[in-house]
Amino acid sequence: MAAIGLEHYLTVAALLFCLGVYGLLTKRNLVAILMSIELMLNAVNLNMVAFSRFITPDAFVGQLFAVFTITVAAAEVAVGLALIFSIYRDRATTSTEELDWMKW
Amino acid sequence: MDLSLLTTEIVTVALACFVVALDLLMPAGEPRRALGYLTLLGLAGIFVHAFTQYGLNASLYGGMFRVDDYAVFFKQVFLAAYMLTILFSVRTADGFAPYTGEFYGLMLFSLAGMMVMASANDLVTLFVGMELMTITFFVLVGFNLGDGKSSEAGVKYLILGAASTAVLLYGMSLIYGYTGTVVLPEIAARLSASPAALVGIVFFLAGFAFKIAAVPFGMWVPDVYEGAPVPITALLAMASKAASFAVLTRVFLTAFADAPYNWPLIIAWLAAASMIAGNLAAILQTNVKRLLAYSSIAQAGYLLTGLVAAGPDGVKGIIFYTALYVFASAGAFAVVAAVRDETGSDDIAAYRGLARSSPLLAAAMTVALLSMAGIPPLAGFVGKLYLFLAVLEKGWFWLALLGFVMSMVSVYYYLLVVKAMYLGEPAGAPTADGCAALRWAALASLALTVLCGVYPTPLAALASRVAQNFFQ
Amino acid sequence: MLQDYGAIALLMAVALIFPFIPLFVSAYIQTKKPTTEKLSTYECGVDTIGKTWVQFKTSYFLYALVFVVFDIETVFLYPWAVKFQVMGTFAFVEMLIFVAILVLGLCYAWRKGALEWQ
Amino acid sequence: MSAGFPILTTILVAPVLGALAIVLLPREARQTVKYVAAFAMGTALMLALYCYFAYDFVRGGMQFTESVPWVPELGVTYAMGVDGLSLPMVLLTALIGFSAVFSSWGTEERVKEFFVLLLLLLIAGVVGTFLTRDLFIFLLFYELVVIPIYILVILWGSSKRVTKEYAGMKLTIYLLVGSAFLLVGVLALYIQAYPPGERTFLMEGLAAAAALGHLPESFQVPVFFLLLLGFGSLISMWPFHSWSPDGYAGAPTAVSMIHAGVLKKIGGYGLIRLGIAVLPLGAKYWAPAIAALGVVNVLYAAFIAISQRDLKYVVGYSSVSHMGFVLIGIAALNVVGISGAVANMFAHGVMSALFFALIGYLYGQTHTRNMDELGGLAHQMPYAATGLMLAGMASLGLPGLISFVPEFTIFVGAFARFPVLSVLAVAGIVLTALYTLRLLANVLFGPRQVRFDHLPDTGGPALVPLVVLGAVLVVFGVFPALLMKMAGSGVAPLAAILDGIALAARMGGGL
Repeated sequence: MAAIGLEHYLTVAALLFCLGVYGLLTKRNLVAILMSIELMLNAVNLNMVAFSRFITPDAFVGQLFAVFTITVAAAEVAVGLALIFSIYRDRATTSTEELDWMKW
Repeated sequence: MDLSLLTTEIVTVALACFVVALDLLMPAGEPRRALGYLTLLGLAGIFVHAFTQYGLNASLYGGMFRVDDYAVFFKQVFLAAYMLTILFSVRTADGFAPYTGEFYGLMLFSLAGMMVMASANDLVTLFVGMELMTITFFVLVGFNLGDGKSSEAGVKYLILGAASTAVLLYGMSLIYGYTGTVVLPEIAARLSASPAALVGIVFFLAGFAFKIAAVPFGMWVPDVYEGAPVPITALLAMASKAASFAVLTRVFLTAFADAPYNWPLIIAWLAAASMIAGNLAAILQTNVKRLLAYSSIAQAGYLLTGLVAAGPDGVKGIIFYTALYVFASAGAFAVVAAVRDETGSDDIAAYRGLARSSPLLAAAMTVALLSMAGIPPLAGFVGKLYLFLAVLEKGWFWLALLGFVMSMVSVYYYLLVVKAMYLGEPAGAPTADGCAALRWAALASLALTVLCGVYPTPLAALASRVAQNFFQ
Repeated sequence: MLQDYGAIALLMAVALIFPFIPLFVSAYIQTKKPTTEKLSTYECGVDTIGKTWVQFKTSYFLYALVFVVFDIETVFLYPWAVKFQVMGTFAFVEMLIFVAILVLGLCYAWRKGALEWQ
Repeated sequence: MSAGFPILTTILVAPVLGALAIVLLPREARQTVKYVAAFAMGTALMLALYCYFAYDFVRGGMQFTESVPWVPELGVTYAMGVDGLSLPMVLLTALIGFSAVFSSWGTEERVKEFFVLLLLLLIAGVVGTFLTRDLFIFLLFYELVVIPIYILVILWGSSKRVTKEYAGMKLTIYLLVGSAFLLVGVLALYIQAYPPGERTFLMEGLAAAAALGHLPESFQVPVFFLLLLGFGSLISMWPFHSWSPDGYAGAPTAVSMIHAGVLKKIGGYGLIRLGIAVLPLGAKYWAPAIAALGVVNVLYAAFIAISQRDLKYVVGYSSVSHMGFVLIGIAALNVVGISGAVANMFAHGVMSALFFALIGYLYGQTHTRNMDELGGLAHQMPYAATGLMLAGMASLGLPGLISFVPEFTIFVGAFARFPVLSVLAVAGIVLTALYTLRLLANVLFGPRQVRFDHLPDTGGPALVPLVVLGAVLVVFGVFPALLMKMAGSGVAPLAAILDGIALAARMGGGL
């Protein structure tokens, strides 16, 4: 049983990412879908930080990248929730099934 | 560190803040068109100033941000796209009161994002610029609060866009992890055959295939284009696509150029699929916005062929064609905006008899569409000539043949619109004529499209100079 | 090396056990005299009316947005705070500009009435 | 550079100027529009005639040349010039364009737009393809004419068996898709001919490359096939012919005249100019196929024409059938056959234009094109009848009229190479005679029908095409040398190339 190394972090990240993708494809609730996307982004963050720690220990590029990703994710969620609100105002639902005002 | 290299970006952001602030200070009731013209003026100034940046070839922040001819050219393309768009969107923007100011402000922020993309020389900068563009577009697509379709389109764009961003980021993280750097030239130096690198490149390509709306990642395009306000649809079609191509080309020709994978083949497949699917699907459309959406998928396919050629000629083709595509789409969407504003519909039926009510708009639409189809003597023909010459040069015979045949097939659905405009009698609904600014936009697009088709030499010369960027 | 995994195992164990402790404790010390009143859903002594799922006002959402902005700002402030003596005045000015832009945003939200409780 | 007056450019510009003048006219000036159009085309015709008489047949080769670099980095040159190959075509275009203006004198609606499109884009574009020496500009003009044709058809066309929208779209898409293959072939040729830097679109330059041996047979064969697809669909070679009858049926008279008369000929012209002169080996490889398809054209189209009742369809299929002769002449790959083909293109152009002009007139008067509903019109309109007789007799190759000598020449040339096919083709003439005579009999002769008595005979403007084209039919028929001399001098330069491939060719063609 090897010491916890890069590959462990990468594995966790990959699993997290797949989890996100799974949620993205299966969930029918917009909020849940946003959460799945957050999972994917966090998987990326994990990757970044892990790489930064193990590949470039003296440069902080990876962590920097992670910070930007976090920010962007926050912005995306903010905008996303706002849009979901306006959808909700229109048709009192947050289910993707109802997003059919145009040919999907 | 020479901040003056950042002038275009800084001024754009400042202008955005200024417009928003001004909008706050203006009394609520007053019309906001002045803001639009102010924005236009500012952009014109930046456009002129950009000429002074040719030939600098400097970089900032330790090579993270390059100001080379390539970047400058694309910035000017974006600026042209935004100026034309604002020209024909002043009236649409009036409809967004009391959020007119925000409308222009957000447009400017997205423009700033594109400028950063064009100059980005490392993955982080690239990512930040791209997200600035994308997130503002999420808002802008859903900007039409009165229309449920708009917010629906916004949500769809957001979800798919965010997901594609995640995929792209995952690819970036792998590339970074494998090469230990995010700066493109260094990546090129350290990249070698490995599963990690391969997955990274593939994810990267997938993420950007979404942004440029290439099949099979471009399936969001029809809905989003249909739902979004016309000016935003136009910007998505012209500027956003152009920016993504700027990045894609730069990354693949600097970072992945020598990657030990036959990526031109993958891109060739993407291009072929986009050309076929886009054109065939467009034939079935009855809504002009959706029709233009599918045609823009096809256009992405044509542009990708330039990347397949992966050489100075190919880049030149991409650059030249991007500019022409901006000119053409500006005209087409200007007409769409006029018809939308005055008949409230985007169906082909709403275009009946346009030739009678407004010959100029009808002519502009016809020329724009035929230029997209690549009919001489319009600009599109020359553009396709450059693109397909480049791939033929590299021996991609089938791709060029497919490209030409498909563009001739596309004439079919473009002519359906032309037929409606010239053959049909005005059907009851008020016929569009557009406001003065809009007509100017249409006229400008018409003139540019014809001019670049009849005498392409100046633009082509500039393009070939810019295309040398990656190949000294 | 085993400690690495041990740490993770410990963490998980605590995470699992923790929620149960209060349950057990309460279950152990409570006195059981159930009546229908007690078993009914508790709402200030009155029976529940309508859905128990009520919506929050969107005003909360606006506050949340404004909060998120400044929350994220700190993410950038910390690394800067650690390093800014080294980077000198230029970095200081840069950060001031950054904050100024955020303040502009706050003013905007204020002027637009996002902060009034309507 | 051009020595002296740029006469060819003037031929090209005359219609354009006319159209611009028309654009400036007020919408009400319906008559003035027509006079301006007539004047512009008259000028073009005069200049074309001047070229014809001033052309030095002894010297041969490209004359009246002009050239201005246009897109230097691509090697595109605005290069003009005519030789014995293109001169007949230019003359033909001018003749037909001039007559077309008069036969569309009766246009009622959107007069202004009609003549602008007709003159500015259609005629100028067509004449441009024949005037230029630069392949790029050739393609440019060629695709330039397609869209105006579409608009002309859907706006002013007529819907009979198929709607005009369908006809227009079919025609457009056929020609454009054909041109796509053409484009790829041309670009491949352009890339292959010279290394980067010294590339050119000039036809003589490409021919020189072929002579230098830059174009191996392995390259010529597939590329010639692409060109064949493009030009073949243009010259309505079977099986790419089906746009042609529908298109003519849907199109307004003037467009049918120009299309059947001239536009089709771009296909044959291109096959000779580009196919044989630049890709002789490819031509040799495909010649038997072309000849076979040509015979199919002749017989198949003729049989269909026999079964048609609609005048325009009869003439439409007959033009498909006549193009078969041209294809056979080209496929013969010897000077005689090819010069026959060139001459026949000219002859058929004049003849079919006259046919369509008169059919258009009859349709305008009687409002029917069905030959069963017509009859005995010779009583009411002797002039029109004369014109139809001329056109009909010419189309079945009566000696003394324009197309006898060309067709005869073609057979002489073709027999040397494809004896069997030639005999079959000759059989086609019998069928031609069959449907042509039946058409004339049904329409012109038979008992006088009272319901047509009030109809006026061709007169005034409508008489112009009849006189002009009819005169050409007779004059060139009586003095065939006038025509054959041109064609001969045009084909003469090909002799060397043809001899080069003749030997193998003779062995190749035993069908």
